[in-house]
Amino acid sequence: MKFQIPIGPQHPALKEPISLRMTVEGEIIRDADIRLGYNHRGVEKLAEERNWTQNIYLTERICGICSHSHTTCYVQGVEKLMELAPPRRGLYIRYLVGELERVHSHLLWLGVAGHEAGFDSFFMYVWRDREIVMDLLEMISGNRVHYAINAIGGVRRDIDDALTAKILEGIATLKKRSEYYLQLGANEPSFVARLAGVGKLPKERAIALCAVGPTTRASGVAIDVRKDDPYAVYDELDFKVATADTCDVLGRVVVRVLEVFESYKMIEQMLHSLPDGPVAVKAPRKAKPNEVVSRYEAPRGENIHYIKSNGSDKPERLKVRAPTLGNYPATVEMLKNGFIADIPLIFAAIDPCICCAERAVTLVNARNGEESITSFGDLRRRALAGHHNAPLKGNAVWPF
Amino acid sequence: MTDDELIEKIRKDLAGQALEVLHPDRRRIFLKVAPEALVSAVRLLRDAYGFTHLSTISGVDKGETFEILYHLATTDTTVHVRTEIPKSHPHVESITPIIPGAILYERELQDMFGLSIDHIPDPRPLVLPDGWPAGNYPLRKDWKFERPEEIIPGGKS
Amino acid sequence: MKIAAFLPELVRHLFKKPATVDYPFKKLEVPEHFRGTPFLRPERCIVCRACERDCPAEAIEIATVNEAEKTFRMVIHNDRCIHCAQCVDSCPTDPKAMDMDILFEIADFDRHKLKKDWVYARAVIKPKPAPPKAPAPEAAPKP
Amino acid sequence: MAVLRTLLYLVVYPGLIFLFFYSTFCEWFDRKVYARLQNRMGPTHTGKFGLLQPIADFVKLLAKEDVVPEAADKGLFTVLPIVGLAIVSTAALLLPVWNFDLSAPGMTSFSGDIIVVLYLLSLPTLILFLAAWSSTNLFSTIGGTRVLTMLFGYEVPLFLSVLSPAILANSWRLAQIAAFYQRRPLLILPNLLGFLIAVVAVQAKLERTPFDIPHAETEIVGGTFTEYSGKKLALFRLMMDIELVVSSGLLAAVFLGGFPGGALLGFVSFAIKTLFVIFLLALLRAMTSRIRIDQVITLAWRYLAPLAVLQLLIVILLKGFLS
Repeated sequence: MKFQIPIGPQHPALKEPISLRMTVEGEIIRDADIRLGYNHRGVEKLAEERNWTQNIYLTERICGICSHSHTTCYVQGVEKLMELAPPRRGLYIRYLVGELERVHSHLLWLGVAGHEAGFDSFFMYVWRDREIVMDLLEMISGNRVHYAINAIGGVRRDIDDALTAKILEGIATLKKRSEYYLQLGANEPSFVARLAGVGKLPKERAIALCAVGPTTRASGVAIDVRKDDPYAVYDELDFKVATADTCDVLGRVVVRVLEVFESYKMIEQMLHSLPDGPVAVKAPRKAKPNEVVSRYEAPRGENIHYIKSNGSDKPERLKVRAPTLGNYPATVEMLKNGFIADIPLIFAAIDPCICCAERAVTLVNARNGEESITSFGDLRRRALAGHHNAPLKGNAVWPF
Repeated sequence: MTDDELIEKIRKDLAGQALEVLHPDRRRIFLKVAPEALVSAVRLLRDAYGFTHLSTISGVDKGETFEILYHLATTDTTVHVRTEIPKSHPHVESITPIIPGAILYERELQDMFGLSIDHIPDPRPLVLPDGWPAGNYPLRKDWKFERPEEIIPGGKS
Repeated sequence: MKIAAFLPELVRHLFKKPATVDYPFKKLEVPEHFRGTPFLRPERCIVCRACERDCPAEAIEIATVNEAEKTFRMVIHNDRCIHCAQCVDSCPTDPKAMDMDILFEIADFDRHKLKKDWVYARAVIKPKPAPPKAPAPEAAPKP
Repeated sequence: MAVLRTLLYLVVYPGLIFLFFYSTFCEWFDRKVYARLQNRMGPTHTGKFGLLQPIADFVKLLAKEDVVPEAADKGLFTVLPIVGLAIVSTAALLLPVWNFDLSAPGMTSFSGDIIVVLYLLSLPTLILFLAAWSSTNLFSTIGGTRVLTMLFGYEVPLFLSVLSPAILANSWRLAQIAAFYQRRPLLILPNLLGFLIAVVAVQAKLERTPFDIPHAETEIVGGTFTEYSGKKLALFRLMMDIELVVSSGLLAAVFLGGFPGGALLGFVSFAIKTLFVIFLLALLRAMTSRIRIDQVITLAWRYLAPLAVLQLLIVILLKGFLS
């Protein structure tokens, strides 16, 4: 018997609204479809109406986890448009925050993977240790999530020696803990049984479907913008691109944990060779008409911004492609012929950060399976009517 | 292969088709082709130079025309294939048969600019809601969003 | 692969102090430069409106109360504020008229109570001995 | 007098009132241990050490709106939580905690009560399946089929492993089995393997990690309970809590030598032994990740069932050796 199960727009496995339609046969998924549009905020249109400075904070709010990657991608593009050269120290701090963000994002993901697999203890421990890096980011920037440390022409805050020592100390602890989690993740039988061989994405399909980030790297394709298109400080740093060739969720876990180790290495390198000098230069308010493509390796993969200026203090066009969108076609491929039980794991394995969409609700009539779409306004009206017609709560009978 | 060598080769291979080749920065090559030559140009880039990775497709409303940029990348460099189509006849051929990963970007382009991608395998709307009124294309410059007046009990100030 | 790989770690933590904090009763300290809520020092504000112009969330509103007496009213809508502190960066005065404190528990049932407003006369900065370089163009009020 | 005594037995101890409070205490204990194993606090503020938290949750659920899906079989949907609660409470009465006489079988302690308890413990699974099926929700339906699929996995190892100590004690009566092991405590040791198998199987019966597959929230939302709300959900949760007490009580009675010493001392040993079993269950819950339904069946039939048979073999050989 074939039937469709709707995962989303509201579902405990999804932290943000997206709709996955699964056609299943028993416990096996035969077909998958992704519907977006539940969360569309019109960022690109909005950006055309704000000035260059305001847009930093707008792009920051594209994503709550990789907030720094969007601003960095935007800011390094705008700096090219304005022909600014940020001071070395500013750049080092900017990419230091970028790597710390990668650590926090990957640890967050590792915990979520544990949670999706029902391994809540693992999730609790990983997130407890993730607090170390969150606290470091808070000390550097003054905030835990939206660091707002980027400014056009550099960064907004400097770090001193005491903070440097604290970061090094935190990284040393995290290194130890990450090693433990790598050991644990590879040794706990029930966890490995859930991850190994799940969500296969062969190398040629990963390339054809233009997947990005750890998803592709776990299929043995070594693409990493930091290596391929080394921006700012990355050609001065010594790091490896972590890959795995198992093409499954376990491979994605391994790639991410290995990347965390590379990030620790890079953070130490950056802190040890932190140049002196100012952290920012003053930026003009306007940019000459030009266009620029800015690429950044976000924790989830390649982030690309296309920015076009028209000589005013506002961009003519800002095109944002967040890495998750690039991974959706590959996700559909991975879900096919998997188990229902693996949906959250496979979907979580691309580390989804759903930042494109809107409001509509699908009602499925349980008796005849008819689907109807209700708009938000209509739902609201229904809710209000239901509320008005409902008996007064004060008269409700207390159950005992 | 350095950028200059690549540009040289592209110029030779796309002799009649490359309308303009710009090289503003390291690893950034902007190539302009006519809309008819788009598919063959992308196919050539994929097959001859290994540009298998499509980063995204950007659309820009330039008043009378739409400009579409296909951001292609290899591990060495990036090529941004640009084409311009008139607003009066906004049709462009789908590149999904060549690069399957392009499907979502093409659907997004259809939604946001109201151009039609010919022979796209899956033309359903992607990012706009189901009840979205037809003929509204948010990223066109003539589409203005009127922000509904914010109702805060007691007013804004 | 080994059975019960997690066991030693779990049992080790059984009698350890919890890592979580009993939040509403005990609080963690925020770091020194934490970005809390913005506030204005009205005696220093020269009404250049740089903060109003650069605020990404349109949370700052400056209205003229009396043109002749040069009195103004600034409202910070904390219900819109995204706590980015761009207003502090944009503020050209030295010391800054806009600043951030470390308050973060500002939630309320009524968004009106989140507003803060100041009615004040415009400050006049005395010309400094060395002419300021950067802030000068910023200080010019926007038409 | 006998009537009063029976009434006391049914309602106060070890009947409904005791069960209610003890099962909420066990839930608190389980939650607290689970939280402490994860370096968290667990329930803290409701009552001393958060002891009243499960009761507060129960009361809160009772006060919540009760929604019955339009397409559901309303009668069945409503009656199932009550029937389920009744079944597990009945099973609890059969535990040899108080008021049993070894020589004279009575209403609550008779030859074969171990089988009756096991069957009464199987029924909640069917109740859950019916509840899932009658709510017509897609996620519930999947949850329901998973409940039944899992039943075929853990039931056989559980029965085999629980019955082997009974065979050694040569009795089908819980009180007598317990008395046998109280007399010869060393004979508890040969049943250790069976005890471990039974703990794993009970974990599966109670649908706790790694076997929380029927209501795996990240996969199928609430699974069996997706459509349940308010009072009905409260009753179901209470049912699961009491099932936890009964199953751990059963394991304690069969494997750990029962609860000797009359009302007071018996209660103390009951508490200690059940809490020990619940601690093991909590540890197992903290230690593992949820496995897939096919992996449950593989685990049960490839490892648990053969090991249970091995345990049976050991017991039979031992019995021959002893006699």
